[in-house]
Amino acid sequence: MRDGDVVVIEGFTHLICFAAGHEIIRQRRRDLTLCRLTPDLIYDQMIAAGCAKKLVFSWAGNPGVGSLHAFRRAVEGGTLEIEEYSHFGMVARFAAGAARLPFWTLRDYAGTDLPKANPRIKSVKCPYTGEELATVPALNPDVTIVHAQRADAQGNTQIWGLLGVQKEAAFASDRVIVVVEELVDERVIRSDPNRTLIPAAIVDAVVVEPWGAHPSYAQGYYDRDNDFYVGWEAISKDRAGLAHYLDEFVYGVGARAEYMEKQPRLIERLKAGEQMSAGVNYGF
Amino acid sequence: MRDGDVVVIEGFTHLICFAAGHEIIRQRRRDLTLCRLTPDLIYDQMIAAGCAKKLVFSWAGNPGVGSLHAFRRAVEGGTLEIEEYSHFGMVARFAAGAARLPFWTLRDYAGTDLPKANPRIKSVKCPYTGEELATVPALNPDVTIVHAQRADAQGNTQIWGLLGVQKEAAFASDRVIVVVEELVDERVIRSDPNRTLIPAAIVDAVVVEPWGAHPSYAQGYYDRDNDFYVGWEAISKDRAGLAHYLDEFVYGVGARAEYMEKQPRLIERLKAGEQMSAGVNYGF
Amino acid sequence: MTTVAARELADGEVVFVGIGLPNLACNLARRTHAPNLVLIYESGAVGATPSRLPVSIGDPALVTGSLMVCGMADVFQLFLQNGRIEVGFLGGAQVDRYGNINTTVIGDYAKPKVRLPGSGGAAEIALHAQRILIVSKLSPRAFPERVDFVTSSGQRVTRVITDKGVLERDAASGELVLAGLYPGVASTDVAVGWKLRARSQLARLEPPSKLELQLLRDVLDPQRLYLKS
Amino acid sequence: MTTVAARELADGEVVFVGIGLPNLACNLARRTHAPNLVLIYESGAVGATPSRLPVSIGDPALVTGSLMVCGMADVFQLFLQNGRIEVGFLGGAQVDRYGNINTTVIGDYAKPKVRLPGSGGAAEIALHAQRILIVSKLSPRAFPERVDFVTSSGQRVTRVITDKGVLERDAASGELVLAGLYPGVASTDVAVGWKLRARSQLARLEPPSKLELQLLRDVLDPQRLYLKS
Repeated sequence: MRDGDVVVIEGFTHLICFAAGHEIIRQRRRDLTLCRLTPDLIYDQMIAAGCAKKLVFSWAGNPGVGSLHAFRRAVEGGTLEIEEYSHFGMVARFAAGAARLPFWTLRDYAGTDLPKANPRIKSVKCPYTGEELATVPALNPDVTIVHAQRADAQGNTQIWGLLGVQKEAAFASDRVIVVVEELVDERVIRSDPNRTLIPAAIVDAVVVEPWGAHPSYAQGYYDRDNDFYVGWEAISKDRAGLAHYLDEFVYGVGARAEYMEKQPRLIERLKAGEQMSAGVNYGF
Repeated sequence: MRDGDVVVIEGFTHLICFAAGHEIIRQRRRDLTLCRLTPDLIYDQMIAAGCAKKLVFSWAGNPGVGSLHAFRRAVEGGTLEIEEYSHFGMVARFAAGAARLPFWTLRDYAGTDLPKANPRIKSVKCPYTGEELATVPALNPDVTIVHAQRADAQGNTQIWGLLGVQKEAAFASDRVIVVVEELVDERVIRSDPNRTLIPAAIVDAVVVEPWGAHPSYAQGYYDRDNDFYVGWEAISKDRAGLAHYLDEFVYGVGARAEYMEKQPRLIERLKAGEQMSAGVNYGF
Repeated sequence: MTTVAARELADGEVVFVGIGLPNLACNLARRTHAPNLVLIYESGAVGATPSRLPVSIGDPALVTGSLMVCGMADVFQLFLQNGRIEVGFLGGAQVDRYGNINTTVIGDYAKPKVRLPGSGGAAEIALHAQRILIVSKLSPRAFPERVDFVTSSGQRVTRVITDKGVLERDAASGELVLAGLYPGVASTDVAVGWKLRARSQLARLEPPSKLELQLLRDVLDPQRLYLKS
Repeated sequence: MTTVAARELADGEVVFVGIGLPNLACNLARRTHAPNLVLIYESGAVGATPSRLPVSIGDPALVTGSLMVCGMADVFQLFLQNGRIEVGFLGGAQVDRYGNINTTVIGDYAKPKVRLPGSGGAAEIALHAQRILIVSKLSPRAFPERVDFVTSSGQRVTRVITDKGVLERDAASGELVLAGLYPGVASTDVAVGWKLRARSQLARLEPPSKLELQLLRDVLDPQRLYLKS
């Protein structure tokens, strides 16, 4: 990760890699272009910490709670550049990036002000029907960080539950870092190859960081920390509160293990129950 | 299914619904436009039986063996209309159909004669870079038949092993028929929702037909009948041999159960061994 | 509002569900007159039967025991753009005379007075769901003549369910008109930012039944996450 | 041919594998000098370690125990068009002076003398794999000056492995030239449909080693499905 990089930490509600975001804050990276459908608390923290020059996004709120206050202060104060799409537009940008096409076609934006706000939303004429369709440009990040439930040492990565755009973001990216709850033997991966979302061939590094997605969640490992999301409203509402949070829980800890030690009741409160899938037979 | 319909029976080597093809032959459907990446023996049989007016495809051979002789006789004799793409072109046609876009964009065909042979392969100019990219038109079949390992009574369908373009073909189609090896309780589907490829919301009918994909295969249920594929070379080489095969194994049987009864050793020869997947936890 | 929204849904329909009241309304409908409603969440969960009230659209309880979970490219391309969604729920900070919704900014886009979250999936839901239901509290400020920014188009809006009554989109003029009132509310109580016309016959919206109230309070939202009254 | 093809592969490379000799060659390379070769099949199987020699590109043995199985849209968009494939193997009924391949028709397209299977994935493999290896038996008929139909372009062809010797694509002229011979084969034995030029220094292709032969005959193809001699 370098200053000025285009960085993606994806995950739709599920598997948002807060551990990586905190490490980027601690390394005091600057001038990053941060891209995500939903900036969520992680980018709110990175914006507050001064890592971001620009934000590319489609929905910037605290789901079910309210605002991302660092984001709002930066935009309303004119200190953060933004490039804004709808969810489908962002998904399409990642799809184009993953397929290494320069653009993606979608039926969208008729009658809205989004193309006026973002001139990168253009259109193309169908060579068969003549109709005009919306386009968005490919998004090819320098680095994408994907949090996942499990991977083998080579980086063959399996995810279940909500998949977001993790696969597309990884294939669109120049460098890919996978952060997992659990490192497993290659045999576990090979026992269920349809579950593999990201192959080792595109992965540059594998990091094992249990609970690395807290306060978001990892299906089968731990629940979403809804209390923390609700609490963020008060923490982030003023600069001082947010700075205090970063001091204590980001700058103040060396690594994820310390972050967990500071919150000893998290595990008991959020650890997942068991609801195992029915197996399938891969024999022939 | 009606005479003149655009019909897709998909499945790449895996899960090719011969049971449905045979039923269409028995119902003496005519003037069908048959679409598949690999026509395989199933469309060779349907062409021989006179069901097809036109074939839309990308690779028409008997894999590892040789020719599809009924197909060759029809094309070399000028009695079958063809529309030909590459595999990627066919995949892209289904992708466009599934997304209900009129076309799909791909980087392909530069320096080849395929666009000359098929004027429906066109191009579009990227609104960002100005470069010319290839396009193919959407494929939206009237009927798609998907063979699958299991579904519930509503049609929520799970497939593992090779996935081909089954999902795209189903979503692209006006009507969808799912044929399964096994009808399972909704609870089995709900125990592993990431395994569901086709939702009940797009399925018009569910048919239970064990061994319905023979001589192709169903991962976890039975192996591919490679001997049959090798034997097809001799059966199909002349019209009489092929007609004899259809008389005995298609017209001569009322339904799939009779087809299986005629070949009592199939099950013992091809029944799958057991290699179960590791389960995953969906708890929270 | 929740019960009126629930009654808008017909059994067997495929609904794109938002979080909050729309989710409550859908689950109420499933337990009363529409047991075969198919709920699809933007996050990729299809046919969810959550064992607790989901706090976010990506709640793990929407995944466990659902019928299908797919990536978001499939949600937007194969379900939404494909035309498989019959009903979409939207809300917004501003709704205008023609049903256009603003969830982007109050004030100028380049220099916003208040920066709102933005579109999310709202732009495309509004274009691709076969009909759009808006759920929003009614006030002149929230219902201006024109929104500051059109995040999603009003073309497919059929009804707007508010805390005072229900508005409909008039097919001829394209504008929202008053169509029904809750018991005890008069037409004159319904003030918006333009001269609101009313249907000649106003529907009387039935209050929640005993069963509906019991389901909402005891089963669906016992912790009163969304039901404030 | 198989051993020569195997030796073309470097350890760790990502290879798009066809059925038949290319598959044998890849599995031989994996068991000798390139244990970390990543094999990707058009059918969607990634990192397969088949327990039997696959008869078709979609053999169930390619799935069981593989590292990943994905749909074909992902194979073509995310792997191939994305540029993740380093080596692609192709074969064909005709290969011409510039490495163009024909697997579509002999004769005129509209009135074919012989109708061949068509492109399959060959058109796009030839454009997107970083380098293309052709494996084909050599004869003047199979190597005409110009193919009847260009199914896949010769632009990225680097080497053509035949039963007589190896041809390379000359960077300057773009045409195939003779680069190496098997022991006991003379340049004059190599006849194609055009005046074939030869490198000034011809490589002497080493015959299969004892280990290679043993692996091929006893482990990889004991039933002689592909090894005829």
